[in-house]
Amino acid sequence: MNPVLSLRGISKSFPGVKALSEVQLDLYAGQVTALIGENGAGKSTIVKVLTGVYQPDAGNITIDGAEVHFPTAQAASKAGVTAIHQETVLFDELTVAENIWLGHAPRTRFGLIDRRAMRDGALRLLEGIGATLNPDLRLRDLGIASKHLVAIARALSIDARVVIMDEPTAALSYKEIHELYELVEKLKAQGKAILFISHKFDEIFRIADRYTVFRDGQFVGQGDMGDVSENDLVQMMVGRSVDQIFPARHRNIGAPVLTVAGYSHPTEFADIGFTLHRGEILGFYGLVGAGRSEVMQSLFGITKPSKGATRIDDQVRVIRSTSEAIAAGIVYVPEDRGKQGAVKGLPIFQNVTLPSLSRTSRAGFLRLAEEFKLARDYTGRLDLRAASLDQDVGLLSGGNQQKVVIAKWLATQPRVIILDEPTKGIDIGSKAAVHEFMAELAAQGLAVIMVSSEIPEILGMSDRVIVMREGRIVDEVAGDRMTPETLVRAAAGLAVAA
Amino acid sequence: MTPHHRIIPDRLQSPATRALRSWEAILVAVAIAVFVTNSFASPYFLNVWNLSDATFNFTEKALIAFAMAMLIIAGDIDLSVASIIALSSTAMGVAMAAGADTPVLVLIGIGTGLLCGAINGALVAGLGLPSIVVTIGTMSLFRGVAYIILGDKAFTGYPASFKFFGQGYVWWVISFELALFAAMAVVYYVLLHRTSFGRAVFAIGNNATAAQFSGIRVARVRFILFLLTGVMSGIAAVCLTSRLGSTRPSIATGWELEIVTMVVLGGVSILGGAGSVAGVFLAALIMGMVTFGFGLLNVPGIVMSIFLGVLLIVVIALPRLLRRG
Amino acid sequence: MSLLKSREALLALAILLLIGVVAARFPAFVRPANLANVLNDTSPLIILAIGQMIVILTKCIDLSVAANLALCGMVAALMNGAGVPLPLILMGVVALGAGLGAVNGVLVWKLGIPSIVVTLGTMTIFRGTIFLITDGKWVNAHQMSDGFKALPRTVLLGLPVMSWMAIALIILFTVVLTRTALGRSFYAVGGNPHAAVYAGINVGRTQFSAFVISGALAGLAGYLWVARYAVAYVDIAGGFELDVVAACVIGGVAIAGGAGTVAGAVLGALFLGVIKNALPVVGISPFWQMAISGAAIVLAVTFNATQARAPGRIILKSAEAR
Amino acid sequence: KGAEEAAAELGDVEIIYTGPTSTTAEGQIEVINALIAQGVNAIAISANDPDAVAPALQRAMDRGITVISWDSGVAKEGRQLHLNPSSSALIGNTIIKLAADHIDGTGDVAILSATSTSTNQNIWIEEAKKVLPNYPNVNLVATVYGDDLADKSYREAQGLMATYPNLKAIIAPTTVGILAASQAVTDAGKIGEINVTGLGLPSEMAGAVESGATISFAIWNPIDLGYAATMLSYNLIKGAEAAPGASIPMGRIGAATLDENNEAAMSDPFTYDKSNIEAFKSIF
Ligand SMILES: Nc1ncnc2c1ncn2[C@@H]1O[C@H](COP(=O)(O)OP(=O)(O)OP(=O)(O)O)[C@@H](O)[C@H]1O
Ligand SMILES: Nc1ncnc2c1ncn2[C@@H]1O[C@H](COP(=O)(O)OP(=O)(O)OP(=O)(O)O)[C@@H](O)[C@H]1O
Ligand SMILES: [Mg+2]
Ligand SMILES: [Mg+2]
Repeated sequence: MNPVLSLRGISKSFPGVKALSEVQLDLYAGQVTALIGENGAGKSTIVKVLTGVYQPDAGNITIDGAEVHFPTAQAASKAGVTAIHQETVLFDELTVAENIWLGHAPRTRFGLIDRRAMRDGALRLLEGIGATLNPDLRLRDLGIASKHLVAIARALSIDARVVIMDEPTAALSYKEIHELYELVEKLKAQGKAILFISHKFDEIFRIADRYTVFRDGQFVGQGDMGDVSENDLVQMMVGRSVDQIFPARHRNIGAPVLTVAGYSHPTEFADIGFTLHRGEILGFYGLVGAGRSEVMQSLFGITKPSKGATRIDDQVRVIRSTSEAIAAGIVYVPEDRGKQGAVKGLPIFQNVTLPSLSRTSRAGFLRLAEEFKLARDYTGRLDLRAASLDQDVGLLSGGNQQKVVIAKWLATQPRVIILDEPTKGIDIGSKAAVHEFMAELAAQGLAVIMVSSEIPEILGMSDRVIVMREGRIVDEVAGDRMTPETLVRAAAGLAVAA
Repeated sequence: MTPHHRIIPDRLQSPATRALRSWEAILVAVAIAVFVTNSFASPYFLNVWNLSDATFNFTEKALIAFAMAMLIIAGDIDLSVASIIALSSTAMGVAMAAGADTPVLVLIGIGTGLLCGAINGALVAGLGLPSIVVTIGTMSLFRGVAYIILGDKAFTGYPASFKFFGQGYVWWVISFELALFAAMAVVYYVLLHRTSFGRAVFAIGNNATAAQFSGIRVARVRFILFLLTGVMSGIAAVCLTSRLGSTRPSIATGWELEIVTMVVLGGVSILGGAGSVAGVFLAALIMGMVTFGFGLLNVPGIVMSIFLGVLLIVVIALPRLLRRG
Repeated sequence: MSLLKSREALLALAILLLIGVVAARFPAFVRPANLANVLNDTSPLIILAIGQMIVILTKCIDLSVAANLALCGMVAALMNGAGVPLPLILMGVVALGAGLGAVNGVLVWKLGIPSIVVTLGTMTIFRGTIFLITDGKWVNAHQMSDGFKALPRTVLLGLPVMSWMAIALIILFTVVLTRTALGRSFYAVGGNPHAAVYAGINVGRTQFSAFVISGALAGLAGYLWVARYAVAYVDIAGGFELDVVAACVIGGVAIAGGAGTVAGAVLGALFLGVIKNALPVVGISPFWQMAISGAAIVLAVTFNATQARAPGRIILKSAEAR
Repeated sequence: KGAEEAAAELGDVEIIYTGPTSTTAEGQIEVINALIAQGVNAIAISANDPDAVAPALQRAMDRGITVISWDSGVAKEGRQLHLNPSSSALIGNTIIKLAADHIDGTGDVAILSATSTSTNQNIWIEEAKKVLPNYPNVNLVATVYGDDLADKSYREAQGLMATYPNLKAIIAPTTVGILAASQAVTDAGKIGEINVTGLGLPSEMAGAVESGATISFAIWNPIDLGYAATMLSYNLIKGAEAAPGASIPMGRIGAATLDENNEAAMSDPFTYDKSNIEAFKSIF
């Protein structure tokens, strides 16, 4: 059988990064090909090359043996390639229907956009993926999961032979994920060639027929799913076998540091209460959208709670701003690194000292030598990889940016560190480093809160786990009860198993 | 834990190399070129008194440009500055008519600027409105109030001691305005590049959300920046009023755009996050010398403004053209 | 939601209220003839506001519109002086305006210079060019042919042609913006330029088109202006660009791009037009006009911002509903 | 043009004619500074703002430069003498008379001025108001400002017509204003109902006079004004003293006699109407 679409020798560089280096990829009709690789392996980049968003530096794309070029996204969709991108690339001010049809809207006889056809088409597509959404709603009024469904409908609105899905399940709930699986089966039955990108092995083994592995922008191998084991794939991804991922913890839990009681917000969360101790890692689990980030950001002074109190070392503290939180010793490593974490455009050392300026300056006047010293100390401890400390943070890879953000907080010498999805978007190597570092911090007596949606990570790292659902704490799990089943049932609102 | 850390060097380029490759280096070259051209083009150019007179062309605008640069670096803009001058000047006129003395006049001028800055700051930093729109509004509002107060009248007859700010000399050919300009250049250099406040300004301009997440009081910094442009406009109003010896609601019309031009020419990114006081200082000198040079050649003002328009676009476009080779 | 939709309706209400207040003191103000007059008088502002709105939709701003208008107006007057027939003049100024807009557009598109910097520069260049081609001289009424001056003021079905042109452009651009691919791409580019690339829309080229449209409209307005006031000189419509931006802001066009309607921009222009025309009638000193329009801008932007404020995430709702 | 004529006549005079970027006082000061720097012998200025330019001109005088103002004057301390194009009183009287004559001395009239800061306009309006009692049935209802902007003046004229339905005449002592007002009256279809008059240049007013929107208007000879200003400057440089009562020659026009404010008037305004406009419209 000949591939519908195949890529040969594709290279793509960005300033400072070689994202793809002579990679190849084949997609077959009626088959799902999984593309696997660590974060930053170049998966999304190949998607963008395939959809005309990026132009490759070298290499060629052939469809049915004929070479094609995609100078724009429109050219790619005309050639029958459509994609659900990793990021939701939609328009808040336009309606659902307009978002689905933008760029290829049905026309009336006069060449004007046919709004009725657009609306009907949108309804049909949404129905097809099991979504009940009003096509006239403006996108800004939708939640993140609904937006993702719109993105899927948009991809399907193009009558394509090749369908690409870049981590399509990341933002979806359990039920929606299953509907997506059904959809993939349907598309497969229609003979479409599907490229499926995911980090979740269970998912890959469930729906993929073939696999292709990338590592550091290079093609590593491909083959039939039936011929490989999970461990084989991991080995191909990282170039070595990974057996013991989580560090052994030396548990040494001390006195309570942070006590939260009756913490509430008008719309986001209600009645949050817990105690955090010295040397403890407290996990927060929940489905995406359960409101964990919101609680943490509120503890960090970003949003104001409507009710409730926090005590630090038995002292009631009202935290109204991030600077007050930092002064109280609470720091927060945000989930959205690019937007909330790193200040791209500023050099590494200035990022590190940003919250510590009062210590590195005298009477408001900066002392550069002190700044460099502080930055050197903490980035060194985290084993940062960078050319120099006055390099722009924006030029670093995601994992190294995360290290800068963590260094920034450690430099303030906090008592409580909140890590929100600390390993999201980080490759397995860096992930282990972050885990080890967390364990070390706890051992030094810091109190750590870790928000994570990854069950292995939560179970592997936490001393105790709090489960949230729809803005409320639904369970607290410790000791023997710390099993995947307990967490999943609690997070999904199912009856607690005995 | 980790066996050996790689040592990351502090810098790859020495500060001197960096300075040589900077935007300011280009501006210095342009400034020298303009100076030399002018010296050849007009026999009257190289005369200390003439040069001293010429500085009045830009000192008041440059005072505001320093504060505006910080504001633009932080990602905001204030188009109401010229109107603040008009309102401050009018307020001083009212006070003078009521018999106030020079120190009181100065206080009132600066105080009015502060108040206007506070209004802008409250609307932008407090309510979170876009600064460009807010200040287009207050631009009409502030000057409008000046018109309501003054109408077709003018205030004249400022006390003799008040003349010092716009017509007085500190030492030999160094006018008060020139000295103030130089002093403010130093003050703003230190404020922007040598204090944690300045650092916060850069952080906000590059990523306000991340700055807030790093414990910077973003709203407060932005508010203070509006106060600063307000105060500098107030100070400029004192100088200008003193120099003109009178107040009309129409004074300083159109200055806001000249000031923004000066700031952008100085290498401040209009999108925020980058820029330097040295650049603005040099841009002020260049614009002053160009204006004066053309003036000596009796080139009509409007031709001069074409030149500045072209200069603005070319200076911004050139590096972009070169970069793409 | 319904409130958001009725932003234009609220503005229309505010305008009616304003007219009502004026009419209470000066009934003559609401005579159809006078209202038609206000509309006619506001036509150039309306035409420019439509163009500016499109530019702002794409996350840009065009500060050179007034200078473009002045230059095109002057060229129209000079062409007329040279005996060029009127239809050719009309095509000429629209093309010239579009060309000047294209200069802005190219600088924004190809060099990626922020539009505020580009148009700040071209506004002085365009105006300076008028001086260069005329040496600062005026073109006066008697130097213009009667046909040239007559077109905008010829009355058709009770309204002068200038008003009809504005009305036609309102309709044309409402259709363009709501019912054509280009129109929707203006919204897409301003709303989320990053995502627009994924939808196959060339952001720079769309911004370029916006500048060309804004320029062409300024060119047409240039002819109308000069023909109507029967005079052309360097400084005509000086500072008018700010009125145009103000009209858009009052009309609820988001300065950050991606949101706004033709109706809003037109109503914003009418709001300013009514104030301008009402003040002399009501006998309020014209010195109040500036402060009033300034206050209107500040109020409008405050109002629009509080309306548009993101509702915040509602996580608890489903839990409560149970 | 007049200045060049004078220069040619005098032989040893070079004229620099220049203007600022915009019509603001600050712009004019920049020009003054440039002129001082070039060490000119005399500056003859028509001021945008009488007070604001005074300090700069004082500095010019300190550096030995002869400074006179003409047309739109400068505050007394900022110049040696001021040359009015014509006696202010006479202009004030003329514009009222022109308005009154064509409405049979009865009815509402309004004034459309230039900017609220133009000295000359304001003086003429003052003078016009002084002679109003001589026309008991002429009722001055409003003074508005068009800022010498065509559109604003036009709108102000429209406003006047809307506000005062019985308006019989609009007086605009400024070229932009009178043109805009004639246009507004023409567009409103009120030719014959409302007479526009004031000060304007024949070349610009020819159309309005022909259409009948303006029956007659006045102006002095601007060529003579430039000529006279140049002559006065020249004579001051050559040693003539500017003091109250002094008489300084102005070449072919005669001599200027200074009043107690060191002001002089050139000549009487001349009235133009259908009968003579053709002859003058090609001259100025
Ligand atoms: N626009 C860009 N500019 C600079 N570098 C980029 C750009 N896009 C991607 N990169 C870099 O290219 C590399 C490959 O990125 P890519 O997004 O393709 O990874 P990925 O495999 O999709 O990772 P993930 O699993 O996190 O989605 C990374 O090092 C990334 O930082
Ligand atoms: N309606 C929305 N519009 C825009 N962004 C949203 C929306 N809902 C969620 N997000 C963003 O998506 C991201 C992940 O979802 P969210 O934060 O809701 O999950 P959570 O319960 O807070 O915790 P976590 O993601 O850590 O499980 C967050 O960065 C959040 O800001
Ligand atoms: Mg990816
Ligand atoms: Mg979250």
